[in-house]
Amino acid sequence: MARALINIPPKAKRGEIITIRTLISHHMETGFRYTTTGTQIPRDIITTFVATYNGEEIFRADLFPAIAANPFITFTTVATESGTIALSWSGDNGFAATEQVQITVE
Amino acid sequence: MRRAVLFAAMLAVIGSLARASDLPPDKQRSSYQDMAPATRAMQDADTDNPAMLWVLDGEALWQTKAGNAGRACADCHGDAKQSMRGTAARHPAFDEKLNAPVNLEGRINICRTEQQQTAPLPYESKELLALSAYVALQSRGLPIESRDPRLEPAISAGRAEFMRRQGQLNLGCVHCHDQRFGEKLAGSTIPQGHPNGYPIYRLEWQTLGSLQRRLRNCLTGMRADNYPLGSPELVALETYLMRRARGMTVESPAVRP
Amino acid sequence: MTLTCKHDEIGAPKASRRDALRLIGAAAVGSTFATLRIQPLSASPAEMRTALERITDGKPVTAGRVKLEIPPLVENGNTVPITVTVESAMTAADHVRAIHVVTEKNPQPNVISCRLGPRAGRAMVSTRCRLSDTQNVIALAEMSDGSFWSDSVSVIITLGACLEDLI
Amino acid sequence: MRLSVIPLVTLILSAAPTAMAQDALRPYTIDGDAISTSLTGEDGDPARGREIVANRLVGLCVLCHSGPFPEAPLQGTLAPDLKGAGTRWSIGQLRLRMVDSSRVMPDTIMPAYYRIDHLVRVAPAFRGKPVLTAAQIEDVVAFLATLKE
Repeated sequence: MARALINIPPKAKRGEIITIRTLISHHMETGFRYTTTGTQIPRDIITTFVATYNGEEIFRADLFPAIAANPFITFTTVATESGTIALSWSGDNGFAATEQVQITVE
Repeated sequence: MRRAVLFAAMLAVIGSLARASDLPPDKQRSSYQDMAPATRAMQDADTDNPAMLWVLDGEALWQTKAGNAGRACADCHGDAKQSMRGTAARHPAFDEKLNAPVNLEGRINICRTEQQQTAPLPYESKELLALSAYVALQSRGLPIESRDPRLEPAISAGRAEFMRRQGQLNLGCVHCHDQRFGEKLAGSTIPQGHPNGYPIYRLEWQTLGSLQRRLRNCLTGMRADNYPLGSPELVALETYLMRRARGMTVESPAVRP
Repeated sequence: MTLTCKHDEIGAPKASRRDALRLIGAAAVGSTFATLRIQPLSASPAEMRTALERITDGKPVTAGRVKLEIPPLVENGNTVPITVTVESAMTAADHVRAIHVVTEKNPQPNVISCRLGPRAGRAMVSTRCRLSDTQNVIALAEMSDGSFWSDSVSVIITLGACLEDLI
Repeated sequence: MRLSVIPLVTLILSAAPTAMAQDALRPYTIDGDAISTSLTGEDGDPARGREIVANRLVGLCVLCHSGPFPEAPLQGTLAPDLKGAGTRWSIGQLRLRMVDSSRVMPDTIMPAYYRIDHLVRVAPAFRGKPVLTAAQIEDVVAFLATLKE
């Protein structure tokens, strides 16, 4: 179960630059660690984050093991029109999570 | 009845006077005040605080029916925003049946075994952290209380534990957290060690953790034999720490380095 | 402001609780990569250069236009807030195409690579990263004209003094 | 299953041997505020001593003390700066302060590095062992004696 915290203003003026803040629960196991008995712990991270605005990609990030657990990503976009901002995370072991937030642009 | 209350209040006053030499309330300092601005910012905004991911889980668990009784927390307690307001600020609280103080995690587990009729949640499990974070959030901004005179024996026991030297390094909690807070232990500023933000999202852990987990960190650092999670010794230490922190503002779920 | 939450099933096999606690213990020795002391593994500045060259394809990088914000003294290397901003008009003709962050001493130099464009309005990205040691961190911006700009910050990592026992 | 990270890391990180539980502490004699004779009968190695002092997981010194060894970052402020320790104290005085500083300062927070009695609730991994071995203490003492200014 992955939980996400997303902060997007529900309303914005056309042309306004809005900040999108995201936080998702994930342990981001680096793959560089070993248990005390010497067994390597396999990598298990989120590798990709994509944001779309009414279907068009507005931001994308490749994440590496150096991203802290419970990844936090903040970026900006211009509020162009009312609609849906979709955020999706994908990664190792088939991890996939998607969130959609509606925005009203006046 | 009124006399009993008065007597209890007197006991509490006497208790606090007797301990005036420990850490005077006017010297109390939350480690929030010593945190870097970036770490404070993480705690200040709920959408930046990773602990809120656990709160969301806790909020869902609060509504989830469990156990043979098929009851959710909400079935008895209703809206946690009202019913749980102040609960974390006065735990550990005295439990009459057990004749001992019970911390917030213990209280949740008593509800699970007695009311929901299901297994208690293990310490540091995602579920117990989630529920305790959700309940503790309802006390955010309230002052820590420690008034119940029945807690005095545990407070004394916890205080003794706090004061005594132990472990291979032969240190007591008191040496760092009462006598040397603000100094640097290696690169880290020594905090006063208050329980006002638990469960905390600790940057070092990269996860949420309980006060008992944190206490065990210190005991390990002292190279002392550790107390098991949930042990009466750790609950007594928690009870003393709450007395020592009385009046301080609950920050739960806080972010700490 | 909206606050949304959702459940999603992770396909990943769950590590056992004991494993998880071992990790916690290992991490608490000082930093995320503390167990690397046992199995030495870290990127060298040369590996960082290679990572940078892979990003720039050998094109020159100029210091400037990029601002990398990291607290100079970090309280714990396991969760380090970083923000990168780039001076740019962010128009169709002149904008930032990508922002990358790389480190000198982490076991793998790359931290994050972001692709953006004029729709971002501003060239700004924030995240939280892990830094295994006191080291230099470099932010790199790729402009729409193909030029590369950078900023570098030296970060001191405080190590926890008290260790965590395993349960 | 209660493995501790500390002994593991200590074992791996310390070049010098870790004291074994079966090793009885070597006897020593306190003269005034000093132990004049080497615990091992030999002189310590200041270079090895410097490594122990600078290693926060072995000597632990820099957790509390600062000193003129820049290779150890983030030094503590809980205890006196070690700069000039070799001028302030004789080798014998340094040795006693390492072995058991409570002999000269009963309220000190400095652990006794070579004492296994009168300790309470020591973790199993450290029970019956001093913080440093006799040889390590001699190395540290030899290094501290070089800190003349």
